[in-house]
Amino acid sequence: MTAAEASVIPRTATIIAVSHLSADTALFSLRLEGERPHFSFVPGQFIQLSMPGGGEAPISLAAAPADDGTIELCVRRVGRITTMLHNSRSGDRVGIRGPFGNGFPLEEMTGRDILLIAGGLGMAPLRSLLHALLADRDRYGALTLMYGAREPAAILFREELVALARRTDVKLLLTVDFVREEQPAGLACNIGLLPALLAGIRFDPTSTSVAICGPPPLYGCTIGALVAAGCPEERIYLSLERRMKCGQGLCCHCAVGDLLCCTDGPVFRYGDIRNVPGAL
Amino acid sequence: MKKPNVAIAGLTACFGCQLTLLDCENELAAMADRFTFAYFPMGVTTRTIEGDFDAAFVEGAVSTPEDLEMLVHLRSRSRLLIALGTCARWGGIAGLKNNEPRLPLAETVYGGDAHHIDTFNPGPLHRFVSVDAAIVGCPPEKPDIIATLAALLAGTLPVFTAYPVCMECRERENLCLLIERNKLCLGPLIQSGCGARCPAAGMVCEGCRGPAAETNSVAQETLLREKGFTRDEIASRMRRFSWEWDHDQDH
Amino acid sequence: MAKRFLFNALLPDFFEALHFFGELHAPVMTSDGVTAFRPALSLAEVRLDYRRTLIPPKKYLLPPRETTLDATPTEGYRLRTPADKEIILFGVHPCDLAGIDYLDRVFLSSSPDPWYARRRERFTLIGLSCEPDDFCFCGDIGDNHSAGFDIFLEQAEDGYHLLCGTDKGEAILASFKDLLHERRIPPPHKREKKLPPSCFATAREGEPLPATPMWDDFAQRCLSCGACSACCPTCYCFDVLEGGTLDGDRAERVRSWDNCLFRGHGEVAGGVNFRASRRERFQYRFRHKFHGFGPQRNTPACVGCGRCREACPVKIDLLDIVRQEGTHDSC
Amino acid sequence: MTRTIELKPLTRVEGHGIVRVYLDGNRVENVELSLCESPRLFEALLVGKSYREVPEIICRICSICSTVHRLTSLAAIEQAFGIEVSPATLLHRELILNGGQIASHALHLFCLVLPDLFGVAGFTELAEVAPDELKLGLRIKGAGNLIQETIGGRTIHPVTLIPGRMGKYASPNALQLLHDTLAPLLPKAKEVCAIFAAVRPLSPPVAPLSPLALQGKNVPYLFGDILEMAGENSAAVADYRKLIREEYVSHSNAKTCTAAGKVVTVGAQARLSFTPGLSPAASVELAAHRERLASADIRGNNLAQAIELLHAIERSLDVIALLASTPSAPEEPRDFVPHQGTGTAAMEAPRGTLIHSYGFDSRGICTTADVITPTAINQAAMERDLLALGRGMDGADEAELMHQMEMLVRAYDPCISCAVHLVRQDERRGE
Ligand SMILES: Cc1cc2nc3c(=O)[nH]c(=O)nc-3n(C[C@H](O)[C@H](O)[C@H](O)COP(=O)(O)OP(=O)(O)OC[C@H]3O[C@@H](n4cnc5c(N)ncnc54)[C@H](O)[C@@H]3O)c2cc1C
Ligand code: SF4
Ligand code: SF4
Ligand code: SF4
Repeated sequence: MTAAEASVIPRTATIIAVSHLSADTALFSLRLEGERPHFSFVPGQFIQLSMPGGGEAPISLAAAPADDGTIELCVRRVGRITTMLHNSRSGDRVGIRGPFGNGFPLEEMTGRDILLIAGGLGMAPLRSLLHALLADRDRYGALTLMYGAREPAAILFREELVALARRTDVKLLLTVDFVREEQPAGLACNIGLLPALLAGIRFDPTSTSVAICGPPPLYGCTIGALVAAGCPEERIYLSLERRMKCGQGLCCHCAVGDLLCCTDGPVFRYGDIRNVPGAL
Repeated sequence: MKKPNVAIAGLTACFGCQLTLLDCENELAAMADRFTFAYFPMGVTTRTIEGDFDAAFVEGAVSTPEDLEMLVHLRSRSRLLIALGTCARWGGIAGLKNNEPRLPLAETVYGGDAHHIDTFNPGPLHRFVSVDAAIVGCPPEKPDIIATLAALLAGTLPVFTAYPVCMECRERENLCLLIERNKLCLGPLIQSGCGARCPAAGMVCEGCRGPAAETNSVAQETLLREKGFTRDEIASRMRRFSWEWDHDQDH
Repeated sequence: MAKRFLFNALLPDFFEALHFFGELHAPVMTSDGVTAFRPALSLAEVRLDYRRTLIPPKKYLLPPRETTLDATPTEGYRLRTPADKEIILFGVHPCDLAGIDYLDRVFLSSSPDPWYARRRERFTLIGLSCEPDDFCFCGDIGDNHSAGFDIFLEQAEDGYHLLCGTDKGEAILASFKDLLHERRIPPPHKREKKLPPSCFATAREGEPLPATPMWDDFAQRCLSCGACSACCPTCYCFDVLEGGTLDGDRAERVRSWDNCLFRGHGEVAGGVNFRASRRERFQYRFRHKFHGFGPQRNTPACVGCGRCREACPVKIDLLDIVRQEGTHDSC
Repeated sequence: MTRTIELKPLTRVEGHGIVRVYLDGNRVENVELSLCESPRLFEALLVGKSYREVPEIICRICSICSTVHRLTSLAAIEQAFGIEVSPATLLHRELILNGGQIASHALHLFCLVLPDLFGVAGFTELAEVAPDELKLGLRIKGAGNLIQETIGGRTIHPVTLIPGRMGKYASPNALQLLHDTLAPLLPKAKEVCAIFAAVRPLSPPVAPLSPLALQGKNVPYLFGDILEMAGENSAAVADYRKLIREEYVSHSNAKTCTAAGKVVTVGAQARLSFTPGLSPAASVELAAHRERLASADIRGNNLAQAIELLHAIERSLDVIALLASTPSAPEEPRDFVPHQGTGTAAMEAPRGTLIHSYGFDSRGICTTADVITPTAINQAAMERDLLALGRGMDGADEAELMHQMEMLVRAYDPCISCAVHLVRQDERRGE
């Protein structure tokens, strides 16, 4: 099989574990079949997940690359393919193509303070970045994770967040839009939107790199505050969602200006897309 | 693999949608093998609706109390309810005079006996119950029925292209009857999936698959008016199979 | 001097002999009265003086609908290899050659698309010079005249000058020695330019889109019928659909033509649409056609064949925007 | 004490029907056949529509008979406007009519009736107990559908059948394909006759038919302009109202019909009881079974259908050959101006005589529409036979009684969805 063919034919992967994170979101661990199960990628990259008989959906890699080739996907049930995945069990087989996209520029982040801003499912690609940063913790300065969810029950990766909150070398700030029930034990949580949270923290804008991922409205309201605070536009990284079919820059559904989200992105420097109408 | 239990039933209809299923001559054996047709009066002698269904395919519009009773009955027993055909999805041919009251229409046909007949203006299924998926067409295309059954086996529902008939018509390199012959072709407004069957046979699209996901009916009407068709003619054609036109201008 | 001239009287023999090299297709008139590339047995069927076909030759390389992958529970996904068929396409005009050249750049780049590549390898292009009509404007789009053919027939009064673009073309011509004669090849004549020269300037510099009320006018009139992109030699955007089979075990993945003017083109799960209005979709199309995306950025894709203007039921012409820009600039 | 048992719904028939049997003790007192299809008011839908729209709308009255409905409506429209169509158009129409006949008869015999012969519930089980027979039936049915698809542009609700001409004429390649599909089926169709000739009803006989069918001079089988009743009371199609009377009965949404005051039967068996000009092979079969068909009650109908199936295949092959030998230069659309008038036409649908009658105003807008369908004509006979069967099976096991009743109804090959219609009131008053 040529390299070009390999990039269009999904490889078979087996679901080895499923853990439910919230009412509609679950973490799926997959292992690739075959002789070279190792799967290397950069945090922020995504794969095309195939459900046989259903089709493909782009899904972010939600953990750092693992030596045994295990892949983690954090998927919300929203439509056909994601429902088929949610209906699958350990041992079922799916297809994987990729990795695709550029991912976060870890080199550029080295030595700098890092601010991660995740809204809702935006936690998926940022978790992968977070894992990579923690694995090489010494190479980066202050590390802050700001994470907003709709309500306490929708907070993903609770146990990991509890562990994170105990660490002294990471600052964790959580917020929820509203509260309906008891707050989950062990997690201090604000109530309100992420921009409000942002206004309350102190950071050195010139030495900080920011990575943001979340629903479309999140970008507008956080970026304004960051730029106003003095963050350089080329140090703000955004992971964008677009409709995608091929993942390889052919199907032409995902252009952002004259950039293609699947190959030139999905991670963009704010400075590169600031003037593109409809980018954010 | 467990055989899915399906029901196939007709309401106010011509039975063409069910017949299309029986016209899948090459696939019928596979269907019989893969599915349990637990209720399918047209094809199998089963008189009672028993147990639950994985999917119920319902053909036809709702126009009598009995139709409604049957529909609610099937809905409450089926995990998925699938509208089979244009009557079920859009109201279809029987509703083409839904702008007129029912009783005088019935009187045209049944005269003084019309009051015996319990009937109301035919409406699509989704007016009465929730519908999970639809196969359109008057009659539907065999591949759409087969794709839906296949999707059920794969544990999902099918996706059909959402664009209008013109796209398929161009792909087939038909002569455009609207542009080249100034005929009243509804292709630009109508849900594709038939392979532009009628233009390929030299006939205009009469709209049997109902509105496409996105239509610009205002622009189409303007165009047809420019070509000399009257408002009435256009309305009569557009309402032959559906009343649910979205006249919003999206821009 | 090479023997590269074919007298009119020998054209039928030339055509006949091309059958040896593969399945011969050419522009013919269908029973509906549409000009289309179809298999042609003899030159008598071929419309040598045709203006343009309804659908460009891209249909041979990127069919409207093709099964790309098959899946089974045991073997996973498998490539469905296109049929092993050599196709000779006779009578391709320069604009269509340029269209194929553009598609080659998209699909045969660093990571070639296997289905396109396989078909392209088995595709021989025999170009034919043409006379422009009111709809076409290839003279404005650049010098595409020498791109992408294996053999090109430049019409002269009493026959055709044969140009050769590839080794494949040379090999074919080598077997036609007896039919050809010597004649000095005149320089190719230039197409007249119909648009103001500055029209494509913005395209090349990646500037923002022109502000004009035409966007709204187009958005209001467009029927979203898809004709413009189905007929465009350089529109290639596609949708991917997958379905199971009745035996319940296999699945097939299909890719089919899509159109950026369709509402669903920019829609993602949950109802978010990145190009919710028709106006935004027009601008997307304009960007793709005249500015280019990704690796094709700053390369206008339009080859000036004039199809989209002819195929549009409401006579929308994106070029109007370019034209207007031209007059603006020149003021 | 009286009680009622019901067959609800009638299964393996087209449309919604119910048989209600009123019993006094074990004695069958009365039987009602209720064609309870939801009324779609087709005649009312047509009023106010242009003559161009009429065939496109009316064919949706019924799927199995959509082709013949469309053809009959064309004939009525053409009669109203005095349009003559070309021989090529007539041949195309005859071919597609035969295609419809093949598909309908094959569907009925193999998917709806055959399960009874094997004692199973439907085609799903046939696939297990009689796969070869089912396969054969489906192959024949597919061939009939291929004719409809090729000539009509679609199997159900064909699109190319329009007033004055064909929307599209069959290409030589298409005709060749049809020939190649049908030719091998000729010997198979003889086997079909044998299958259904071997079937003898197990229940007591009911009344012999009093047949009604369309006849005409120099017209192909299934066409005609005279409504013929054995020996007596024939009427020109245009005078159908003088012969056929409809009456509303409260238990059914279709009106029952009588012809010249008699309960009549239409359909395959009725057609064969006259002297039909069948194709050679079908004539041989008919000769072999003539006596039996003449003396049988309606349960001879399935054999008659099998013979007609053979005829339809053979005749289709002839028509295909005729079409192939006449180069079909595309015909110019014939110019005609719609004008005020009425037109009435009849054709033989698979299940019997079908009549369409329309009135148009000077712009060609439909002002009156009337459709009489074979199943509506047969309704009275069906009810009569059901009662006779019930009486004849006095004391029989209830389940068996109902089973035999359903088979009896099925023998008529009823098509309930198109049966439900009625006549325009004002026209009735005018009589
Ligand atoms: C780079 C990237 C990374 C993503 N990462 C994640 C993730 O980690 N976890 C997660 O839950 N979701 C992620 N998404 C979103 C995810 O792709 C969609 O939720 C998913 O495609 C929905 O598919 P569906 O069939 O379930 O939904 P449906 O609504 O049924 O989809 C219908 C159709 O829309 C198409 N479609 C819908 N949304 C998208 C989309 N965003 N992109 C392309 N096609 C789409 C599907 O292909 C399908 O054909 C990501 C999207 C992108 C672009
Ligand atoms: S959609 Fe058409 S084919 Fe189906 S029942 Fe209705 S009228 Fe008949
Ligand atoms: S003939 Fe009708 S369907 Fe075909 S392209 Fe023209 S308008 Fe569209
Ligand atoms: S072309 Fe139009 S009328 Fe014909 S089948 Fe398709 S949607 Fe129906």
